[in-house]
Amino acid sequence: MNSIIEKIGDQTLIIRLQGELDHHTIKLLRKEISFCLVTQPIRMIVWDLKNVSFMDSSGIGLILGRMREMEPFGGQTMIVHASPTIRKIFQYAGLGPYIVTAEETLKIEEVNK
Amino acid sequence: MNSIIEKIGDQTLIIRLQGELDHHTIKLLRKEISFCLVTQPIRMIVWDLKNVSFMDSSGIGLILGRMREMEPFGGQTMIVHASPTIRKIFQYAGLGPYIVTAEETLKIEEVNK
Amino acid sequence: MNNALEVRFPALSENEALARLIISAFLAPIDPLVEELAEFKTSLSEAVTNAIIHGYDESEDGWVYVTARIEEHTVTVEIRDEGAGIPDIELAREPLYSSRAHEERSGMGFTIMESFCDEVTIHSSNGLGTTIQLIKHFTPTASFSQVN
Amino acid sequence: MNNALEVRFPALSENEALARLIISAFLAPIDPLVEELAEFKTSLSEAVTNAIIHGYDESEDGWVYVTARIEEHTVTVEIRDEGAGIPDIELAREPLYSSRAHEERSGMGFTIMESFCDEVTIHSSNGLGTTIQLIKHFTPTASFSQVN
Ligand SMILES: Nc1ncnc2c1ncn2[C@@H]1O[C@H](COP(=O)(O)OP(=O)(O)O)[C@@H](O)[C@H]1O
Ligand SMILES: Nc1ncnc2c1ncn2[C@@H]1O[C@H](COP(=O)(O)OP(=O)(O)O)[C@@H](O)[C@H]1O
Repeated sequence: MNSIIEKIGDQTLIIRLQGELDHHTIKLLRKEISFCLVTQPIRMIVWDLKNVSFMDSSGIGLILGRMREMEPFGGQTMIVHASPTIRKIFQYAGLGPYIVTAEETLKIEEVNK
Repeated sequence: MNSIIEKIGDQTLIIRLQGELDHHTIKLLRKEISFCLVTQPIRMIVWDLKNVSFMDSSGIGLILGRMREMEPFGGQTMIVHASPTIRKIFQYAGLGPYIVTAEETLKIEEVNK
Repeated sequence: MNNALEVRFPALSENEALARLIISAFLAPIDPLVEELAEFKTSLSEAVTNAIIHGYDESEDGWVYVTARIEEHTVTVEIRDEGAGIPDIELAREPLYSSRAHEERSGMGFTIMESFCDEVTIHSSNGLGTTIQLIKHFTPTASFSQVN
Repeated sequence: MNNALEVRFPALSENEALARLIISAFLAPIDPLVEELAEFKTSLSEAVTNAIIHGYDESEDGWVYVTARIEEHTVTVEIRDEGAGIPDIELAREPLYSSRAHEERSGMGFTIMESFCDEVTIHSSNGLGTTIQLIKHFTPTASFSQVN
């Protein structure tokens, strides 16, 4: 798993997750992202799951944990390219509202061009 | 495993083996090839292993068995595109002389064009 | 298609991925639908992770036992540990409840297993360990029916 | 990198491929060289196939046991059956000897194991079963050393 953390402007992180996300593979990743959040005034995280082949509830913990860390600054969360199974997992955990659909993602990508 | 048995002219079979060759996957294949040998005057079999991802000693049994079936007609055997590991297996079993190297295979393919 | 498999491995978090790979290989012959396989792998991953973290606190002296059975298109998998046990099963089943919320466990493991499987049974006794049984009826696919 | 895995499955010929897949998944973390992995998988396949055919005559009531251990870059795998046993081990080891030549077994199984592994040990007793131990020292690769 070699996820890519990209910074857009001052306040936005795009995190392109890679491979299988479970309790084991998330350990290192969590530290890396938390470090960014502590050292920089991040107000928005976009989680891009396009290259995620597997995710269990450890992924929910990762995202909820970062939402909590951004809370003091009113940070926002967006989840894009979640597979059908992963979308269900987010929905069970109440993260449904943060999932951005394919059409919405397309529009955002066009704006960013 | 969906191996392809191709007939060239009256007397030659090109057998393009596919996938993993073990005791389990060879069972059906053996019947099919033996049927060709019994019903037709085959004098040459070319075993093409380009798409074989695995082979154990069951593969030796398959080839030796067909050599035996062709013996009455003085049938010939050629093995092409064997991986390094598979080449070793054939050599241990004394089938080294039937392995055709990459350069030889190229020449044969050119003649057949 | 009937088959069975019994596996055990030490409580190392690396083995969460190994368990998923083994079960995927075991289920390949029934040619499961992509989404049904993904859901079942997720359920297995939850139970195996729980055994490793909650059961054994990631001590590699502990063994995690996984047994799997295919009967036609019904798959039964049991995940067992000889670890801490679950003191209150009712509470454990509640969505968002986790005894390790401070470690960013989400408390969604059992909810996911129950949503993605047809049956989930929990047996546990304090200090002796936990057994989770997952049952899922897979949709017979075209190539599956061909073979049978 | 140390890890262990114990597996058992019924003596069905479909499970020859399953055993190879499981061992490949188990060895993935040491990032073996392609050819060393291919050679080890072949050796395992020989021993598992022998247990299924010679040990149990493909009766699915029999269980084949595979245990595997990684210690640094040394891999030890044991393949065990509780089947027929080998009456004459000396003879069995001989290249081209097979008690089932009529079924197109080539008699090269043990020769292949001995060529592809660093150590091969055979224990067998008539009517009680057979255990084959395979040991191979894998070449540490770049990405393996990184992790360690
Ligand atoms: N194998 C187990 N051994 C001991 N306790 C367990 C086990 N599995 C689950 N539990 C308990 O049940 C709780 C809920 O489990 P779960 O819904 O998977 O959430 P999570 O793993 O995110 O904490 C856990 O927090 C833990 O206290
Ligand atoms: N697990 C086993 N149980 C009983 N007999 C065995 C077992 N493994 C090997 N043998 C005996 O040893 C012989 C040689 O084995 P091998 O070299 O693998 O050749 P092959 O499997 O092609 O017959 C077999 O023919 C069989 O008689």
